[in-house]
Amino acid sequence: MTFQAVWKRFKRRKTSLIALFILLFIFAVALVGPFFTKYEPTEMALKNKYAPVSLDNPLGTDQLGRDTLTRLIYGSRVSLSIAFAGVLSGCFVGVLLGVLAGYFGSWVDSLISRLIDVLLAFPGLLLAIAIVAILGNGVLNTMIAVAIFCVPSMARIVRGIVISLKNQEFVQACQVMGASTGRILFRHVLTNAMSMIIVTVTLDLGSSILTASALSFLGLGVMPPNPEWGAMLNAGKEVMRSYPLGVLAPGLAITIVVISFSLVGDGLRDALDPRLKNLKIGESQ
Amino acid sequence: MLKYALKRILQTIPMLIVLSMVVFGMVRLIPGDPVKIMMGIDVASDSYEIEKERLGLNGTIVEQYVRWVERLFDGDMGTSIFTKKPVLQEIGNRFKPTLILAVGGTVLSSIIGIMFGLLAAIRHNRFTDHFLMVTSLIFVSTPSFFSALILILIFSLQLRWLPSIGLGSWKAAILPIVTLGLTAVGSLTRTTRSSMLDVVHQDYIRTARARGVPERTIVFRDAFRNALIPVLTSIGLRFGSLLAGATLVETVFSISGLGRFLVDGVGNRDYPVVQGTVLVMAISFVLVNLIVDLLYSAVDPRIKYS
Amino acid sequence: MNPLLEVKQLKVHFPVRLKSQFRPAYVRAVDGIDFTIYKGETFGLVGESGCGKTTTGKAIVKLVEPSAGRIFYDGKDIARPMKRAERKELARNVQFIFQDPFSSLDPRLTVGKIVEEPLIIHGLGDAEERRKTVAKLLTDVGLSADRAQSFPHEFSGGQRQRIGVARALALNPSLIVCDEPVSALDVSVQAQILNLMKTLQDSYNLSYLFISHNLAVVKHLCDRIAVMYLGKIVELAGKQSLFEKPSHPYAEALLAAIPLPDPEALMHDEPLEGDMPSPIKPPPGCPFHTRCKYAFARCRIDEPQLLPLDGDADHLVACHLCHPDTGTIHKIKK
Amino acid sequence: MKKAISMLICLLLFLSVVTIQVQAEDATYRDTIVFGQSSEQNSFDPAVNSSNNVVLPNVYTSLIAIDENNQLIPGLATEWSVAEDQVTWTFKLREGVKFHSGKAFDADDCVATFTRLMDTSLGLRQSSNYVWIEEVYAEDPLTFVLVSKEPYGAVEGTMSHKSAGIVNAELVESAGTELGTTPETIDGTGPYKVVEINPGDNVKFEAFDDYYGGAPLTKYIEFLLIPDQAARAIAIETGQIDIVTGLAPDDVERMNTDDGDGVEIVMNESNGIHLFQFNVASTNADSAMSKPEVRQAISYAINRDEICEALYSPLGELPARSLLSPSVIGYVDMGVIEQDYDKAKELLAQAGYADGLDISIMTTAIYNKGVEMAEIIVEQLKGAGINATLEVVERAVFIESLEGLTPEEYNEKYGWDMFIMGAGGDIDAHQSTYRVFHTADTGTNENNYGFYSNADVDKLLEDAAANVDPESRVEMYKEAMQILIYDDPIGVTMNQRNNVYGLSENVENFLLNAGNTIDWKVLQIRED
Amino acid sequence: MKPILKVENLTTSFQGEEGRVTAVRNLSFELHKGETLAVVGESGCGKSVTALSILNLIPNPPGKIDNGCIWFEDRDLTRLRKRDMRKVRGNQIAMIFQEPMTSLNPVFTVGRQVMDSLIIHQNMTKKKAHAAAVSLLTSVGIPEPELTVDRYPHQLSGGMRQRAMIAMALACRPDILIADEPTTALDVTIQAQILNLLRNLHDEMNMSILLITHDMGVVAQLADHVLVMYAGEAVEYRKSKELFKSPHHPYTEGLLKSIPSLTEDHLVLYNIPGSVPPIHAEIEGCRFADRCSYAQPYCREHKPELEGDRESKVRCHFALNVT
Repeated sequence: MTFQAVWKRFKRRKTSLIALFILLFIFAVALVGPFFTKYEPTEMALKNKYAPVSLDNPLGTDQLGRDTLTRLIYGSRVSLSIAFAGVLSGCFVGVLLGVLAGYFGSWVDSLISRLIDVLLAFPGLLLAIAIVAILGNGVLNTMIAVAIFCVPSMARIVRGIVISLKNQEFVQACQVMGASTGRILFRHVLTNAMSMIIVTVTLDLGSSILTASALSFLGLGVMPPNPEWGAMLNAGKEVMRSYPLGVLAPGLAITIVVISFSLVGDGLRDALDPRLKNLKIGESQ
Repeated sequence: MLKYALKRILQTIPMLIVLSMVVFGMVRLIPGDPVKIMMGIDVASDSYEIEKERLGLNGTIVEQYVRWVERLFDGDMGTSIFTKKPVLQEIGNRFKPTLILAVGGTVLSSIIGIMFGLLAAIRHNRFTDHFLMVTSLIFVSTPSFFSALILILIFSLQLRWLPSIGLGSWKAAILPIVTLGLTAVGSLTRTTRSSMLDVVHQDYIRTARARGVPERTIVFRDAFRNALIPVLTSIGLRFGSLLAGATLVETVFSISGLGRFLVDGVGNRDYPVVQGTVLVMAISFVLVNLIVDLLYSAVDPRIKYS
Repeated sequence: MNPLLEVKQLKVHFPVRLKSQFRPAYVRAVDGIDFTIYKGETFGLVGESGCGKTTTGKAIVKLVEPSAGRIFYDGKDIARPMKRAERKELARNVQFIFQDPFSSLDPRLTVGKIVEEPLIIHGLGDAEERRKTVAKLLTDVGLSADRAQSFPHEFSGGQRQRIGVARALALNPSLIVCDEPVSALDVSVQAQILNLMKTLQDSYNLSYLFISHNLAVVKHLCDRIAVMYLGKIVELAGKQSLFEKPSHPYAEALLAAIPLPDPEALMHDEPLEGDMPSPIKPPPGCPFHTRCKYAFARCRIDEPQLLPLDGDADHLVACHLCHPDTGTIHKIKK
Repeated sequence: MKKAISMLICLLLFLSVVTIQVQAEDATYRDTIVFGQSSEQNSFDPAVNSSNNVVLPNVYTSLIAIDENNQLIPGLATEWSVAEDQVTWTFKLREGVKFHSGKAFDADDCVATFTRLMDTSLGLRQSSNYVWIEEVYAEDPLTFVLVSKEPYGAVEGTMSHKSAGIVNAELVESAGTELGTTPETIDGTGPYKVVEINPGDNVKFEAFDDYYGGAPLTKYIEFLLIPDQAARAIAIETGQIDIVTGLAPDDVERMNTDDGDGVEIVMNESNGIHLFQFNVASTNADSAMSKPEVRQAISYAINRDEICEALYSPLGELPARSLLSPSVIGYVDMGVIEQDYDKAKELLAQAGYADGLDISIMTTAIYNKGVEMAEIIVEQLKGAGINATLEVVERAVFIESLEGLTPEEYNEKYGWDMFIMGAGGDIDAHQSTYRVFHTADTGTNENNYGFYSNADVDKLLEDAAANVDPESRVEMYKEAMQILIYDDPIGVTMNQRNNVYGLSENVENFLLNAGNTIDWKVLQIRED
Repeated sequence: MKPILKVENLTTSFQGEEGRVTAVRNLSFELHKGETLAVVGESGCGKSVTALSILNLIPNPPGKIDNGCIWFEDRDLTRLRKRDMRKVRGNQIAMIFQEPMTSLNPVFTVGRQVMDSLIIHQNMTKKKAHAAAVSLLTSVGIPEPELTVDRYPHQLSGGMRQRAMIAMALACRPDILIADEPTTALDVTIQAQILNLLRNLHDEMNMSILLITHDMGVVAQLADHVLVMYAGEAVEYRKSKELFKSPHHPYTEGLLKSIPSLTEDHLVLYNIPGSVPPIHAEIEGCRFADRCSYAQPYCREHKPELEGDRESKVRCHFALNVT
């Protein structure tokens, strides 16, 4: 299927289209925003704490007079890079495991499937907490937690697809032709599983942002003064009555990004392969 | 039926064994000497060996594991470094609030989710459908710790209707359960809706229509019963997320539950506590899914007999 | 005539895990069959769903592992585990045409790529040569060569099946296993494909193993035919002999059950009763005795052997009725 | 519309408050007071408990008590004196005192209590405060004698400490290490007895009617654990709890200005300060921290007024004027160092860091606004050309880092140049200084957290400890402070902390001393 | 004789990705009491849509009956209120489907599904309906009906399931039975059983059967009249015996000739060249012209109508075998 065809189908869902633009906007802000901000994320103006919304401080300032918009923009870098790095690496491992289990079957499948089962026995956030418990906090460890959090569900989904693809006659046709396993896997199985993988990655990005911010909120993930959204929310909570925007801004930022990822994921699913259904979202909570 | 139940229960045993191995391995994954970590701040160095034996950390890995499992069966999960009390006893004290939250959240989200999903499916592609789907998407995408704060601001502080801390009365349970429940509404709505849409396009629904069965009966009897099967799975999985998600709610609402115990344990580097809590939570999750599996056979006759 | 493919005592058993049992049970999909395909002939394998005909075909191209038995291609045993080079060697000689023209083509590749793929795998020719080969193959199966850039979903079912045939022909094999190649097609298109296959057989010097449930199609295309029931061959004969003188009660009933497209020739016989037993627990003795109206005591305990009918080595039947005095009572395994 | 509804609700609430006020003429009192706490008691064993001073004095009383004016007053001992030898202290015990269990209190209980504390092999957390005791014995059932190894200036202060709470001698025998874990193993002479402990949630107390100071006025007290600061504020404002500690400055400010909320703020000076201590043994930047000039420069680069104004003004907290609190015996006002970037730069240049200096600062959220404070410090240091990186750690890491590491271990594992710390300590200057400022015998940071070592300070602290003359002791501590704060700084003093309580306006007789001890006996809450 | 069912100018279309697609165009036919009418054609010709249109079971959206009337007992089924339509379904007009596995609700027992129509349409008590179900199952040749009545569909074999479907359809002794490819999913021997059963039941109950199938063999075995459809249109309507003997429409002829014969040998099978035009293609002239070996330029420009007498109609400018 060509890109144009996918795009044509994707465009039809207006909500997904809007969500895509929101995400692109946020990516752009995360990428180049820091070059345009008036302040540094840690720059304080103690005399100017709890400044109301103004031109100078479009979202006001926090309890140390730091510009919330600036922090939000820098925070988008942290939150998004945790989500992307974590999900992409986790999904890579997940896809690998899923393909191995699904394609080779027998004891490889049994082994990997048991591993997946065990990982799935830890509900999302619990797994992330357990991993952070072992590794300690910090941006890198949060990424690793997010990555491991993505592995089992991705592996299970991919395993299912691979098994069903393996029984498809076009894959069997390749076997009859004497094609090598690598060729079958990469040229036929993975390319056909790709749309599902892309959709899962998109939806996982949303839930990973939730998970990472939940960890930070619990004080187990990213620590202040790093302006990660969950950490900002945690810090803002203490002064939320004096400065509600300190909670509202990161809270809404998380919500909007997660919703957008969900909608884009839905849109992609419809556009890439209308037959795929019932993908789950928001696993982490 | 009983035989099937027994078999399913037996089948979870290997799962539990592997699970226990993973949890056991957790402490070994921690960089550094677990004994030193566990001994904490104020234990003299000469008691190192004694402590090592007390923690069951002498001998080979296999011996250690066997001993650990033996102690588990005796109800010994070790002693908390921080509170100096048996972990199992501490978990016992904190299990109830978390269970109330998780069960309450599951029940609430199931009721709302199934209702939303049914309604959305019936009104497929109409305003109600879109509205409900967007609403449930917002529910699932809003971090529970964020919505909890908002709910507290509105219902506790502004309106003074409901308490914002603890789980002491049924009134106090409302906000935490609602917060937690809402996070699961989204996925249950989706599952119910897509499962219903799936089912109503099945041939047997056409057959029922061809028999002249009233539409209402078709939706609520013929279709719903079939649609319930994936929904049940989803509820089982949701229970797990709620169990873990209760951590966030417990933190915001100052509830002394398992989740906060776990987070405190992580913060205090109280590894016996982390180990025990994770194990208990994971086992509860596995058991709930076992119950869900058994419930299947009540809904889907294909499972009972095949 | 030279035997091209010899199947000897082939068995394929699949483990299945039943929810109510811990130990896996086995589906005896193919349970000890023998047949030979000669060069240039079309050998038919007929039977109802679940009789093991497709599994037999897949075992020959190594899509399933045989549990026991031998398969000789050109005198070499191909049932044993193989190295990749041997596998490729086999692929150049034996190809497969699938039943479902929709799922047998990778939806993400162009038709040209699909037909070219076997050539790439086997390193045949450079890009330009391959392009030419593909064009010729497409023309040979009755498609326009300039459609190589189209995707499978742009074709009708019959055209897709032609693409499948072209792919199978790409390596210039001697034997093609055709697994129900026309059962998913409409009658008018089915006729096109059957004619095509006949034409190609001559021009490419092919032998076919033709698997089908449709006796009329088999009769049209095949030289010799084996009738399978519950993993076993119950009758094997030349086309004429089988259709004129079906000797196994199952073959007889199968033939009688086909509704003829002729209102004057209504079915009058009582149809065969009951269903085929489960291949997980096949009945002892003759597999057909549960439905056979002629069954007698011996049929329930003693399994009949596939033996020549009235001394005709080309017409084999496995039925006690046909061989009342042969064989000994086999001990029944508990 | 929505606004109208909430206005209406507010009006109704107001009316109900008014009616209550009217009824309150002849007040009736509730039988339970709920107290919202920020952290849990780690033990109900006085020898182990290291949590706040609020809860334990409710259960146990010591030989000497402290009143709300910070004066030492008779507790379980009615009078006490030191003999000529300056080491033998005799305590006359109060008659007719009973433990919660009903057992009568006598000198044997005192002996058992202190014998236990003196025994370092038991690994009791508070034992280090009692190593100066030579022996204890009961002269008669109502006379308890304590002999110190050398003359010791802080005997009275120590005897008033919560860790000196007297435990039942019989229970010491029978409970052993279990002491203080369950209501059955808790037996004191305080006004309230423990009836229920729900770890992580709450502790319930019931009035002890035979309390020697008279029966408490309120029947039950419940300590409710609310770890979250914002949640505590909301809980007191919505009337879910009656008394609360550990409020955030912002909440205090609002409660102080907002009169309709029904919350009163009570605060007094506590005996604690915040400081950022130096890791003198740091090997960063050519061991810059070992140079007094560098440390002085850092101290001069910080604007304490600005920090206190920005963070603590609602709590009424001002820059600390010493390393001790004014309430501590031995306190001298040492003034506040004003920010002076020029001086700081000059000092840095002297030390060879004219081009700037990179340091790392550790902080943790367990101190009220500890993270924010460090964040501001980082910004302020920039003005003196010091580039600081901040590391915020969890409570556990903070505690682990103080576990008795050698300088080498510490620098390898953590490598912080400055870290947040609390100081100011206990009732007597000795307890607040010697353990933490004197050169450590062990060479580790078990007590002397920043590996600080100054021979003059050591000498002064030793002399002051052995001196029982209050006047000359104060002089010695003043001299020590001059070195510790100005000449060879041990750290950067920050704010003098206050105890801050939020009270429901129905609470009466809330009496508090600087040691953060509440007079529980008289506390009452009106019915509303 | 008045037909029991009369379809007039039925046009049904679906909303597809590329726009509206007309599946059935202007279809008219009559079904008489006691008659078996077969609607044959290849996949996509609109035969199943016709069957579903009669009972108004076209999924809407995307499908919709655009035009036409379906007369049954002087009522136009396309204009019936939903409630009245429900009273017809399963009661006067019943239907059986191709896939007995998927057409039965997996979570209810066979008996319960058989009883359903009895309870709905005849207000039977559960007990009476249960007894009726058992006798129905007996009448369709299900062994051990007392036990089977309490079994679930997945516990039955394909043939038994189709029998159960038939029992369900016949529960209220309908006037018309619509059988949509009733044997396609079954093996030959089972198909023979079901055909036999249908024939016997038809004789017994004297109902009208509308048989939808693509299998000319099945048509020959059961039908009195045949309606051949091609690309959404009826192209020929004849008595079964006549049609097989001398088809009038070139398509019918081609269809019959392309079936491999069991009784004769051919070296080469006759085949209709090309393939069915895409369903959304608008064709000016005869829709079969492109594949027709008799086609003239005239055929491509002028659309033929379905013409002829009551017993025999054909849509061809140059009908074959017409004397």
